[in-house]
Amino acid sequence: MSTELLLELSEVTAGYGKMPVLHGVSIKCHRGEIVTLLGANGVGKTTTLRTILGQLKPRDGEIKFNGADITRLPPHKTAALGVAHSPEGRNIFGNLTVIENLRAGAHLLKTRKELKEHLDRVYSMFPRLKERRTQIAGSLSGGEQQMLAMGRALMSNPRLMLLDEPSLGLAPQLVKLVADTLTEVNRTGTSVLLVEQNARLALEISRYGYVMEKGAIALEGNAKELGANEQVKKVYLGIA
Amino acid sequence: MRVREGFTAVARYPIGIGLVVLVLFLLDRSLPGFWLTLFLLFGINTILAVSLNITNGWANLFSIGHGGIMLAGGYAAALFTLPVFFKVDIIGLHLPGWILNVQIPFLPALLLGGVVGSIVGILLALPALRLRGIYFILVTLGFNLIMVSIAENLPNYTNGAMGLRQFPLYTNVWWVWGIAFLVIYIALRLRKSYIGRAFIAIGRDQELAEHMGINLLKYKIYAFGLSTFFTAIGGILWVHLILNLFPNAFSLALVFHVVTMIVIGGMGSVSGAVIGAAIITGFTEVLAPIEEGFQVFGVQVPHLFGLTTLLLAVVLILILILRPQGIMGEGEFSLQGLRKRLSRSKAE
Amino acid sequence: MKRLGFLLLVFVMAGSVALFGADKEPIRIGMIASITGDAAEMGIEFMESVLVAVDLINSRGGIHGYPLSVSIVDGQSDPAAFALKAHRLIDNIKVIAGFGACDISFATAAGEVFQAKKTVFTDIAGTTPTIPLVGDYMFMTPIPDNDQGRAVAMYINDVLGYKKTTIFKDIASAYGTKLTEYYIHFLKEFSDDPNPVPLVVTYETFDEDFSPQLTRIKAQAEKLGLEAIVLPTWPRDAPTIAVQARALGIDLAFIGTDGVDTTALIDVGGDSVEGMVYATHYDPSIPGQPQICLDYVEEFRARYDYDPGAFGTMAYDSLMIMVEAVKAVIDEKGEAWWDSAGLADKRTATRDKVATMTFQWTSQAFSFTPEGWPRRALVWRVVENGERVFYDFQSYEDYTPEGVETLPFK
Amino acid sequence: MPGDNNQRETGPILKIEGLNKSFGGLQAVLDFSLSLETGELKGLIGPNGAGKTTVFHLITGFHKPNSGRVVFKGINITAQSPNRVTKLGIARTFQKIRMLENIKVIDAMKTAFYLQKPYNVLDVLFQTPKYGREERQLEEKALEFLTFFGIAHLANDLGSDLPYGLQRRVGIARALALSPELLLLDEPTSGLNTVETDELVEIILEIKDKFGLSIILVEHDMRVIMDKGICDSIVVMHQGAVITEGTCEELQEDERVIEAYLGAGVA
Amino acid sequence: MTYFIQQMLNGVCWGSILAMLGAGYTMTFGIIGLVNFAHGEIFMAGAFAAYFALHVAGLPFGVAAVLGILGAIAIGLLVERIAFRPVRGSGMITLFITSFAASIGIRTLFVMLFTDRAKPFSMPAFLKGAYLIGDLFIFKKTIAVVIVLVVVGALLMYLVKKTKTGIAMRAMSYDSETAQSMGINTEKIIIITFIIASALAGVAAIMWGVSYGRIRSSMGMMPVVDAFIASVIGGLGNVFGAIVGGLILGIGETLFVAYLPPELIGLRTLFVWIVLFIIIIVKPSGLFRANVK
Repeated sequence: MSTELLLELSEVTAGYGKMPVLHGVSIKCHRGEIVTLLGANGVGKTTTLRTILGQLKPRDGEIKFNGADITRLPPHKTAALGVAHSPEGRNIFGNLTVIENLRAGAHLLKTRKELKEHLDRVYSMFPRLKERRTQIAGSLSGGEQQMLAMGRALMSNPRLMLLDEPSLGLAPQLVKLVADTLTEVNRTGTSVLLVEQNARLALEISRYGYVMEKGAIALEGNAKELGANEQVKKVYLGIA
Repeated sequence: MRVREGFTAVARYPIGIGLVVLVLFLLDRSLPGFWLTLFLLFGINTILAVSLNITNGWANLFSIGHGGIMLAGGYAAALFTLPVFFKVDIIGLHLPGWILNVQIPFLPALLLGGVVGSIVGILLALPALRLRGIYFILVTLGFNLIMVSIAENLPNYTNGAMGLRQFPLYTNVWWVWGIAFLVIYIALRLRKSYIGRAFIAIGRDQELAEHMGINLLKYKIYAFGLSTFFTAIGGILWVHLILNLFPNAFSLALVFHVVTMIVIGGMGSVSGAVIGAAIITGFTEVLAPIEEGFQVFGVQVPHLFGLTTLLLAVVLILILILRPQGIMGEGEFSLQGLRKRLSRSKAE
Repeated sequence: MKRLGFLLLVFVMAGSVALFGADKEPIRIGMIASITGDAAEMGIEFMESVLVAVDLINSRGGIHGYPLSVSIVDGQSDPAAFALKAHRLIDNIKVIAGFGACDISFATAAGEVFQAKKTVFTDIAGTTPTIPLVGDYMFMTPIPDNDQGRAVAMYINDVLGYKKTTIFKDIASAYGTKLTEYYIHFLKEFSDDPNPVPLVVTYETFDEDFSPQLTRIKAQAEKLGLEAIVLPTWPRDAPTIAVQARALGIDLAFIGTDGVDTTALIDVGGDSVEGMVYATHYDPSIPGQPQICLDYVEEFRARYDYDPGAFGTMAYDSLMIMVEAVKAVIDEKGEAWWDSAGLADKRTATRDKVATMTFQWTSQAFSFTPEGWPRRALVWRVVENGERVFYDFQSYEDYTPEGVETLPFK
Repeated sequence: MPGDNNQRETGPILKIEGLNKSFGGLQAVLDFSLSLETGELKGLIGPNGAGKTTVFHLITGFHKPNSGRVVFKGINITAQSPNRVTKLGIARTFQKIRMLENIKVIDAMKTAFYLQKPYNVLDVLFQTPKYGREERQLEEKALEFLTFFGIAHLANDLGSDLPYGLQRRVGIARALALSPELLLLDEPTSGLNTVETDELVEIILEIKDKFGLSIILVEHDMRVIMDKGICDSIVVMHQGAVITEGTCEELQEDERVIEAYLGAGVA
Repeated sequence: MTYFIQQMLNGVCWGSILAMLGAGYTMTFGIIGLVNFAHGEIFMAGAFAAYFALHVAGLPFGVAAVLGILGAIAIGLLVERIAFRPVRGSGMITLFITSFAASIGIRTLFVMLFTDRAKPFSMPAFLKGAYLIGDLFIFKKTIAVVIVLVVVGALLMYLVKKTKTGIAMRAMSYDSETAQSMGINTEKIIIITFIIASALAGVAAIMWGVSYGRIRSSMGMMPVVDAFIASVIGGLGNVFGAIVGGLILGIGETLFVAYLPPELIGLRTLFVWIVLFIIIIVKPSGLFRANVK
């Protein structure tokens, strides 16, 4: 596995209006890795992702992607560098059909050939989407919407995929599908920064993990080690 | 400018009332016709702006249909204040005798018109209150156009496009500013009571207001009823100042002017509405000589009609860009506040 | 602000340098017209016309050597603005007399103020006969709707010989509504036919598409035996109606009233209005005109490159009424009186002259009835080869025959 | 007391039975039942998207349930409008803080005293002594609340200008101003740092005793729920349904709870 | 029957203009939630540009039409730059007021510069005349207007449904933030939307000129309200809906005039609003599903 640094957050501080959320978050993600960001609700995981994307301007700190400083880049430019996002709650375009959603995700692709290629790739990962390609996305089931959100993010053939709570509200067999797909995606060369509540799932498929608490990184380490760490449990359940 | 303090004083000290009355008396006696008329229009605009502020500024029910209310109130009162001979002999309206053959004094006509305005306003509001945002605006806009259209198409009752004239000149400083001060007073008083606070809460955060136990529908109707009552009265005062009433008099342009007043003054502020009314009323008149052409050093600058309107549009856009909260924001003018600010600046 | 400054600069440079040699106090007259807003179309022609006429008078030495100064103010198509500006003319600019407006709503808004201040006011283009009811200081220059309705009905029935006509009624305009009513009333009186206007179609000011109404006319034309379409409209509407009617293959004759007499008739109407006969107030070729009027028309053409229509000449007439009345006052009382007299006296004296004298400098000689209506002839013009040319003439006596009630209903 | 004249039942202050709510295809709340004794502080926890806030919405009538019953003090308040529910004595705070824009803290508090309506319109318009007295009293009472929450010195600041932690306090003070018997707190400590959280927890416990409140507390911060052990009992929700109820100690050992939070994994 | 078809044709002609205007409305609303009251002035500016090209510069009709569309685009972009961009994001009411102010400002400026007189807009020779089928007049200009509507409408639908830009627009109208994270440059999309909406207004202006033969400085004032209603009827944000809404209003208004007693024709304005009120009360989202949330 390569150890080339792909994404690096150093001491990032950010918040919404009066509300500070992140207090100096540092995260590293290497090329070809799946890195997990764990933590209970409301500790700032989603905010971290939004800050990386540029939807939220950090107050302090630096974000580097692939060697370039992206700290204050607007989201569409960050995306153009190869960062894709599958947001929490999926945020699929409910007024568009499945295929149009996927095409919106492929906005950055230049040629039709590329489009076709990636479309085929996504369809092969999620055959369900192919079946429903002309259906209005708003009418899909929760699981299908999650597939669509992931497929949409994958359409731009990103170097890094930010994945926010993919298993939220999904039935166990779908959770498994999501996990398998993630491994598959990672195998084909896309790095993943995974935000997940389902800590067990996340730590099973990732190499490295961070645990957040109240807007800061409380713990980090190899996934295997974290999985065995009782601290994680404390962060989640407030028990020792 | 003496709005709030003046009023708290008025409520408490007869001296305050006496002073205001004296000032009005002197103005009434000394102002030449043009300035008096301007002063009266300022007063009427104040009534309109302050009452529009109740819905548009406080309760966030952004209506641009208040022209239709003025029209309804105006016609309702007009049919009773017109001299009988005009109604019967000159234009020959087809009205029931109890309207046709009476001419009533101004006060009952004002009350009548106000009530009619209120009723029409609430009738408009009932279905419209379910709508939000642009749909509400659209329905009120349509209401304004429809009222004009109805007035034009019922010549037997409204004399259609030929309009009504021969009104007695009832409008004067006492009526206009009496009612203007009353509206300001009521608005300021309500703002400092649970009623006004409920209006504002609804305007800011409807959901939260509901969770404070406020009955949304009831208070929206209160806001609309109160606002339209005084708007209609403003319309009646207008009619009895200009001395004619034509369906297209209360068009969107007029409503736009009033909206401009509260936007410039600061949506939600009573003193802002008064300041806005003063600015907009004065604006075109102060700048009128510029657009009418003038001489500078012997060179005749020719007329440039439309300049004031153009400038008004530009100023409005600039204000929305540079100071979107308007001159007063949502605060009220107060002597204490002014004193505080002055002493603070002195201290610095 | 930069752009505004630039605009002003351009206008300053283009502006004429008006320097009066005379040391006499200028005679101030005020005009209120809607130069912006919904009714700007007519207001602008008023203004153009008055600017020409004022220059003409001043180049001829003013009124007995007193320069004439006409203050033009913009009523913004808003009755309240009219009232306010009327106050300004009277109180601040201190005019001797005023004229202006274009519809009854504006005319009476301004007129009430002038009446209250006992200053004479002449309405330029509001034709509703009740306008002079405002009071004894209020007069109107155009032929009122009752007279015009009668004259047009008479002319169509007697001279043009159309038995069945249809009419376009603009319900949003007092002019369109009232004229239509009078026309129908009088036509019934003159015609043998009990129903000479079997179809009245209505529209509203600002409508642009008249094809539904025209299609309706076309469908019924034959059945009803229609011969002509009468168009008592604002200037913008008649030519559009004509164009759309011709396009629909309607070959009925068009008959217009004084509202259609502007350059837009030809500009917009083109071939479609060819042969259209319409009533108006003026034509350069009517006999017995004063030289000053002919000069005015020539100057107007030279300056603006089109003929003054009904609106231009009515503004000119209104101004000339005032000029002549003031001149008559000075003639009668002498310059010394004029220089020393108070404003109120001058205003009253001017009003008295306006009410009683016969005007000679106006486009045709006329005087006012006690009600304040003009006794003036109606001119008929026709569109021929894309020009508005003289067609016929109906004198006041012609269209006010004995035994016909003048104002048949209210 | 306004409200339905349903026959009073004795027993718990709030009783929820078989509440169901779905949005589109999503079952947000599934057969939710709960019983709250007077003076009880009950925690409502669960991972993200478990439906906790929706339960609050259903209690206050902001959403109408598809089925089920909410009974408060023996009165059936199912699907009543929020203003009526509030009148009966249920107040809530919001997860996403809601400050009335551009309104001073003191005025926001006075707005929250809406329900008291101690004078009528005529008192307002004629500035009767009663109005002055009552309005002064409202102000005093508002200040009293603010003092209690330690923010009296900020009374004349705009609510939206306050630091986040203090806004939370205003939110709770505002809810208390409605003089409720039942207080629904929706993540009161979210966005607060450790010190602020501790302070707020103290305050919550204090007001509970002082005003004799019954409280349902939705909370994400497990430390608040578990470490402090402030809840009399805790209801755990997962995917819209109640999975268990018990005390901290019981729950900490409950594998279902751990699974709900930490996930089952895929192995 | 001939009468009915003839009136339908009249209605289609008027409706097409409303449809073009309404489609532009709906697009700007969909993208930035703006009800652009100045749309009527953009439309008017297009008509003036074409008029000057045609009558003052004497250019051929085709060139004039293109210049008209470009003129509309120019004013549209100007309005976007001075009146909307600085206040973007400050709420619907602010946007509404600035657009109203922009509308009044531009209209007044045009009245100052060119007066409010009606100006001729002559149609080119190839659009003059009509085909006669029995008593039925089928105007070449009506055919042209319908062809333009169908072609432009189809192009628009293609653009919105099939192209990358169109999908980006619709994605943005649904969720601007998420769209941005797909690499969609929302600033660019807003500009493109304004260009397209203004171009549609330009097309409507040419249609108008050809159909009614006159233009004025204040011509944008009234149709803009009707067009707005058309877009609401069709579901604000839905281009196809706006076109259908425009046709419904156009044909409805015409038939109202065609069949009602003459004395009631004046209530034509009412018809529009009655339709609107019914739609808003019965189906507030409009006849077609809106593209916006």
